[in-house]
Amino acid sequence: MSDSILSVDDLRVSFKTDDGIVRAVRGVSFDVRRGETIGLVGESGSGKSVTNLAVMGLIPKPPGTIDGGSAMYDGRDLLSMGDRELQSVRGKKIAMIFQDPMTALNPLMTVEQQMTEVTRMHMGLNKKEARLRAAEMLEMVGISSPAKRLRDYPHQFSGGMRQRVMIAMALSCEPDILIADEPTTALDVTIQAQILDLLADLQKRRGTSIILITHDLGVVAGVCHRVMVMYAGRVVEKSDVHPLFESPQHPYTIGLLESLPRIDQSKGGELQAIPGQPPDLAHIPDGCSFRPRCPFSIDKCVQQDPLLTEVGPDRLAACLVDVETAERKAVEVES
Amino acid sequence: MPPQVRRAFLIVAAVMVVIAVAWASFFETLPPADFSLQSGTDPKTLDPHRATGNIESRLIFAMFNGLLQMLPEGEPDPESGLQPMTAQPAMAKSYDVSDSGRTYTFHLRDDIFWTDGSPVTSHDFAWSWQRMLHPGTACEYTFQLHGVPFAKEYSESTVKVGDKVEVELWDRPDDTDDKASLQNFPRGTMRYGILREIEKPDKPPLSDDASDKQIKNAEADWQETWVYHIDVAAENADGSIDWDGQTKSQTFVANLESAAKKTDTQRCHAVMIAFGKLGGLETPDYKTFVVHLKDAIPYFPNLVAYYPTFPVNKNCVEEHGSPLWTKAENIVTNGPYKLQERRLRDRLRLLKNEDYFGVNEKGYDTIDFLSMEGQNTAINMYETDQISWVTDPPAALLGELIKRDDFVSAPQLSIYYYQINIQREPLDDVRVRRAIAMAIDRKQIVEQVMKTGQLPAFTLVPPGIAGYESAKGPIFDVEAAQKLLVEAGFPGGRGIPKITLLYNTTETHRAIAEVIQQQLQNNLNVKIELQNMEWGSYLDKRKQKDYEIARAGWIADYPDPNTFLDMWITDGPQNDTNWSNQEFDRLLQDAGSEGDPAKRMKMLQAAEQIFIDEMPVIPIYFYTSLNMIKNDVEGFFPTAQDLHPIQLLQPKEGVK
Amino acid sequence: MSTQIQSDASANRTSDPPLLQVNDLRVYFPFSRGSLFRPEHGFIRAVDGLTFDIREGETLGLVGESGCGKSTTARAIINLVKPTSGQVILEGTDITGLNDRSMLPYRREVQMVFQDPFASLNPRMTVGSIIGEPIAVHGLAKGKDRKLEVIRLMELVGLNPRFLNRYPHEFSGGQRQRIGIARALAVQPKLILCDEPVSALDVSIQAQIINLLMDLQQRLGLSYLFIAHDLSVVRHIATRVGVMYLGRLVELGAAADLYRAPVHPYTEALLSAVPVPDPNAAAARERIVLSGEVPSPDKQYVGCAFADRCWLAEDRCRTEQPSLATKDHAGACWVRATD
Amino acid sequence: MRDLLSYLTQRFFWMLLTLWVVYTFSFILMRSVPGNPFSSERNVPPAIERQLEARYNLDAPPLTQYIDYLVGIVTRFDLGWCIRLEDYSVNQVLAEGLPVSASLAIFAMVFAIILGVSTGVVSAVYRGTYADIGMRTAAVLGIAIPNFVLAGLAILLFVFGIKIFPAGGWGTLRQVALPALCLGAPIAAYIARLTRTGMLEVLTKDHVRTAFAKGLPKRTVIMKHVLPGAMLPVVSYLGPATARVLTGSLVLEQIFALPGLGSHFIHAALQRDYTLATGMVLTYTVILFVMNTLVDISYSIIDPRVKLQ
Repeated sequence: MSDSILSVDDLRVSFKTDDGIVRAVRGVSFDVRRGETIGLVGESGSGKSVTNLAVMGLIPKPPGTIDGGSAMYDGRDLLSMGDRELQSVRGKKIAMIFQDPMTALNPLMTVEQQMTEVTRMHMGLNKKEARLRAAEMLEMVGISSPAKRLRDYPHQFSGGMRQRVMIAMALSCEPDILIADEPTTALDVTIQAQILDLLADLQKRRGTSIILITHDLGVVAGVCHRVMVMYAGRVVEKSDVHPLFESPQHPYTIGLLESLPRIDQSKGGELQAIPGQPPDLAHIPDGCSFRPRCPFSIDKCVQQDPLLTEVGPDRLAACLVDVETAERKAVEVES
Repeated sequence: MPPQVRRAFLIVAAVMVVIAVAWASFFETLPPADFSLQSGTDPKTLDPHRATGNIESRLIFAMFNGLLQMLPEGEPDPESGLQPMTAQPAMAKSYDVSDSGRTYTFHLRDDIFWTDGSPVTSHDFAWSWQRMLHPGTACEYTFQLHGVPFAKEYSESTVKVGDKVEVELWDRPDDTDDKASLQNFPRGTMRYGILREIEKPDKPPLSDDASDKQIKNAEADWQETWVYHIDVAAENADGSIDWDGQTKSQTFVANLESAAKKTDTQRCHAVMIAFGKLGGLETPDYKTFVVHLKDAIPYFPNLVAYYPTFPVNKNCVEEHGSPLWTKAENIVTNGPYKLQERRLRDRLRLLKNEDYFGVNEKGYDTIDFLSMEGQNTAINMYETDQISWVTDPPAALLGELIKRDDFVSAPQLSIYYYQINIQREPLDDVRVRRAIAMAIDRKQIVEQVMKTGQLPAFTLVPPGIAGYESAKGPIFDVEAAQKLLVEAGFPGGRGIPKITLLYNTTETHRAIAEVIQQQLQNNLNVKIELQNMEWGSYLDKRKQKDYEIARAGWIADYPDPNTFLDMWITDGPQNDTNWSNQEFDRLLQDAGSEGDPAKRMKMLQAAEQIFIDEMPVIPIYFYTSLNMIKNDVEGFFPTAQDLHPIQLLQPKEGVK
Repeated sequence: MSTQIQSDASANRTSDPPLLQVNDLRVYFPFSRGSLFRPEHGFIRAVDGLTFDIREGETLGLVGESGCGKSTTARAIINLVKPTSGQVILEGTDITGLNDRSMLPYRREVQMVFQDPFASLNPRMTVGSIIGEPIAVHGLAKGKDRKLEVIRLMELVGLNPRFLNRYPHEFSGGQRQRIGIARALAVQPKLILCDEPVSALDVSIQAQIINLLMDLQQRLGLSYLFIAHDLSVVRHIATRVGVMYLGRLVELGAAADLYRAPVHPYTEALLSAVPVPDPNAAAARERIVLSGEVPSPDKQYVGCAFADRCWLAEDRCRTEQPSLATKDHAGACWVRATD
Repeated sequence: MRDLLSYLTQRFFWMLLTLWVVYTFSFILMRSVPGNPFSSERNVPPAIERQLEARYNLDAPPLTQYIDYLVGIVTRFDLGWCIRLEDYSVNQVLAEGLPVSASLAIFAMVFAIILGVSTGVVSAVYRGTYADIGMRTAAVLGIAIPNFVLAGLAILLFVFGIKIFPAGGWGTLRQVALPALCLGAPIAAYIARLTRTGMLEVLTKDHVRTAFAKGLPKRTVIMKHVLPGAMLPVVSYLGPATARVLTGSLVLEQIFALPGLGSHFIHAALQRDYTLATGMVLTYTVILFVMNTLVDISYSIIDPRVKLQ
């Protein structure tokens, strides 16, 4: 696609563990378009964080290895870049914020030191300019008296404020892409709302593309343009946000939505829980990895591992069953 | 912490480290001395009247000079290689002995000076000897001069009614109402007179459970309240006392709180025998020093060649006080070498005293007495040529070292023995003591444990004293020992309780004790329990006679059998064995006043025979002296007392 | 103060006395900081005058942001922390002052399920002994009976009894939480204090545990104090809901009422901030974004603690502390309270 | 800054209290073990023993001794005369010995820190390589081998093998080098281990991932983001390390014939030199207290979350 800024193709990542090889990401492909927010949803262990760490070249090796695929950014493959080249992309073109702002900032350095080291390196600012820039960024993310707070240490900020600092730091080089890995999970709901608003607002103003990694479908519904649902290291469904919530196509997506208690709906007896446990990534069963928990599964699911297939305009799902009619799809998938 | 502080801290820390390292790299370096030796542990003191021990004596012999000094005379003994040493002229160029052997007249040299330039005179000796004897000096060797009339009474501070006494008034420069000055010299105003009465107030009651120490202190406190009634005599212009002239009655007391105190009682430090005024020591002129003795002491020349009788400089002592006068910047000495610098635990740098009458032109100009604790350190430094004389080679290496030609070993006038508390059963039976002594194979100990040429000891007095033949002690004889045990009622060792053997903790003592434990077990079926203690506790236990068998050792104070024998007289201060024998006491006393040396030696031998027959101690072996000396050093030879006059050492011809 | 009226009011509602009554519970933690010469002493008012009750068979949800004192409340109820003042009345007996021994029978009545199932299970004990331990402590069954009881409990919470001799680390998060629940159930309690029981679990597993808890409640007639920060979950499971802010209850009422028509502005803001998994609904909802963060509980407020962040705050809110009325559904707010 | 001042005052008072307790304790302890300072093989007549005791105030009742001596220390910093080393006052002994011990300790510590930290960092960064394994083995040995054994090996190697260092004595940089190495080596080994573990721990921290994500080069991340955090345990170890250096120097000063305080300590204790022993114990207490205070301050400066309490 012409307006895609990052395209990841068939990314595969595995880790060596005592239990065997854990195949954390098994052929993930997606595009990030300019100015959009793409949501990456999945439970813990679904491979959503690993995907993005791999793109950033932050997979610890060993034990991790990138078994294949590419991540094209600006005509270059991030996965085959050398350290030096990668450093010029990280933080400058693609920035990242993490789940726990308590630990993601260096407790021994002032906010100023941490913020200015990015801009001084990537933008070549001198000390003074970098400080001004940092203050400007703090102001932008809604921290009052920024010049003064620059001299503070992370522990002197509250959780929400720290996440603002992280965002300010990530955005200070005006990156093309911001990867937000569970940015609000550790925060209280009222603070979560503030941060999500802030992200949405910043994106509107600056046009940064955001990859939002989360397990919370509510968050996705609120801020994302497009959504990818991941399960066991694979993307199982990919869609614009509205159609996904209106008519989810993959049984796992359906299960997730139905298992959620809703604040805006009154109590309706039992939740529709997804039975069973997520698979052990070191021992993924043959066929569809969701099959053991799937209410729609058919014989074919045992033998065939479904690939993402078009199920509608700009919609893909990896399922052999037409969930609406609970019949086998007409579209034959090559085995 | 604001970030500026943190940055500043880093800088400050870095600067501090740099300063610290720079400071630590700054050394006050001394140029190397011409000759260095292992001195051993740091000397406790350089005051000849306070010092004890080998390390101190070596230094004092180098820095001070007595009336006489021990120097080599004659050819080395062909058998042992020992170089005979005799007391030869030093500060005194000659001396006369009266026919009775009780008066020694020393003629001092004219060319003898203190390092402050003043001449050494007979008054220096008289004053120094009195200082040495004064209880306040607390010299441990006062007994060496006990032969001089009233010296013993003076040093022990005992007086009785009718004595001619001296009174030191409470007006030393540092005296206060609360506390006596710690400096005994200069002394307060002296009064002399005849003691007429000692008025003792009632003794304050003491609780029954008072400790020894409390009893001792109470006794001493009580004595301070005694009021002395003295007829004070006038002092003549020449310093002599007009004992028979007009007197004035006066009372003195040490503690003014005393109940017996009169209105005109004067406070004094002590009332002691007027030793200085009773003619024991005479100084007819500056260069003549006369010593009167109660009895003839054949070995008296040896005593005045020993360092406790060496003179110290009165001005120096009185000006700086004790112990400050011994500081390198203060000390005034009269020996072949003088102290240039003293660094604690590092070294004493001695400089050749060019004004010394007998200066050895070829001798070393500077000598370092290096303080070092480790035996291995010394040998390491010796091997790397940092020092030239090792005085205490490591026991573990002796087996190797003994084969080398720079290793000098010789029998020494000292003995290693086990002493017995003869009040403990079954050791109260002399047969048991002798049985034990006879069941110990000394040969095995010296050959397998010590390995450095020590001699098995069967008697108390080591060989090597001219004119003396030791008594015969029981030799190693298991059968005879077993027979003795049968006689004593312990056939086959049956009935003998476990006997405890006490020693202070060192590797060698343990090894010896273990061998003996084994031998007694095998030979007599006597069970020994080993008990080791660190030095202080061990001494305490020994002194309180709370032991059964204890290891001990003795080094001759002077080359005469007496030094080994007189410690065992009844109630002698070193006699911790409870052993007492009147015949022995009498023989020693008679020998003390015997003018004929040969007869005297016979009497001493008889005493030793009694001693060894009674066996309150079991001799184990006679020590050997062990030294390593570089081959390029001349003037070093083995001697029985391990004395090596430092002024005789010099580089070999052609060696620089 | 509404304390004594509260208990009267609850007595009016049902003939039976409530299972658990909490009266004016306070838990203050003293702190001292500053220097030797200028010491600062004070209290962290973790729980500051809490009054509520739990009736048999109901679930009282307790919601609020981190640091509001929800967990401390639960811990104070079972005496894991000592209450500074107030009463905890279990079936008519005040258990606050009891020592460990006299507490024992009540420990059986009230059990706790924790947030982090892994941290609360001894890693060196098998599942069987973890579940069997409270049975042994309370002397409920021995030997084979105990084993049978453990097996029954495992089946009850949906664990395969085959796993009896496995260790906690061999289980997934959801299964561990089941073990925790089985352990709580082992002594047949009447009340279970659930402290964030599902917040560490994945979404799909979370639903399983909620279903299990609700199922058990029906079958065993349990009462729950359900503490969570996830308002959606609480809405689903709770009969009544209390909202806490800085150690105080700011609103208490039946779940349906409270979610439909919150009284306290804080509740309102909290509810509006919860994301909804429906883009259309999300777009349609009006979100009240609160400024600032939850202040530290070491400060003592004269007026309403929420006044600083409240868009409705009046002068009175800053000078006088509002109290919780004794109605079925009430909020502690000067502006909204309409009585 | 005011925090720091009040902290220092507070620590100072604590130190005084500790010193008083230490003084009291050592006073009682020393007098309750058998033997007395004047024990020697040759028994001393009572009159002389009493004179000796009077010289050191030992004839006074224990309480008077306790108070008099304490008053002397407090009002005049006068620790009295050594009993066994009688030409010296305790103050003079300290004045002569302390600089030597301090200088040795400084070299040992600086050496230990530089060597320990650098090998620790290298070992952590190149984890799993031969360099790492070699360093870890060396560290284990360094920690396990006692000082005196190490000194023996060092002497064999550097004194008799390649003859670059003298066997003992004091006065030149070359003479201090070997003992400082032996004294510092076990501490260097421990610091290396602490640094390595600290580095590895910090490397797994989220903020390090943040730093990498910011595009910082590895070296910058290691030096700026990992090392300071990894230094925290090292800094806290400096307190115990000082104690270790002090105790270690007891042995090494003896082996290398250094005129430091170390052997005084042993002698004072063994010979019942009450005054010297007390002086030594008090000095060591002060040193340890000061060092621990410095460590606390450093720690709180490095880690802004820590408040001086």
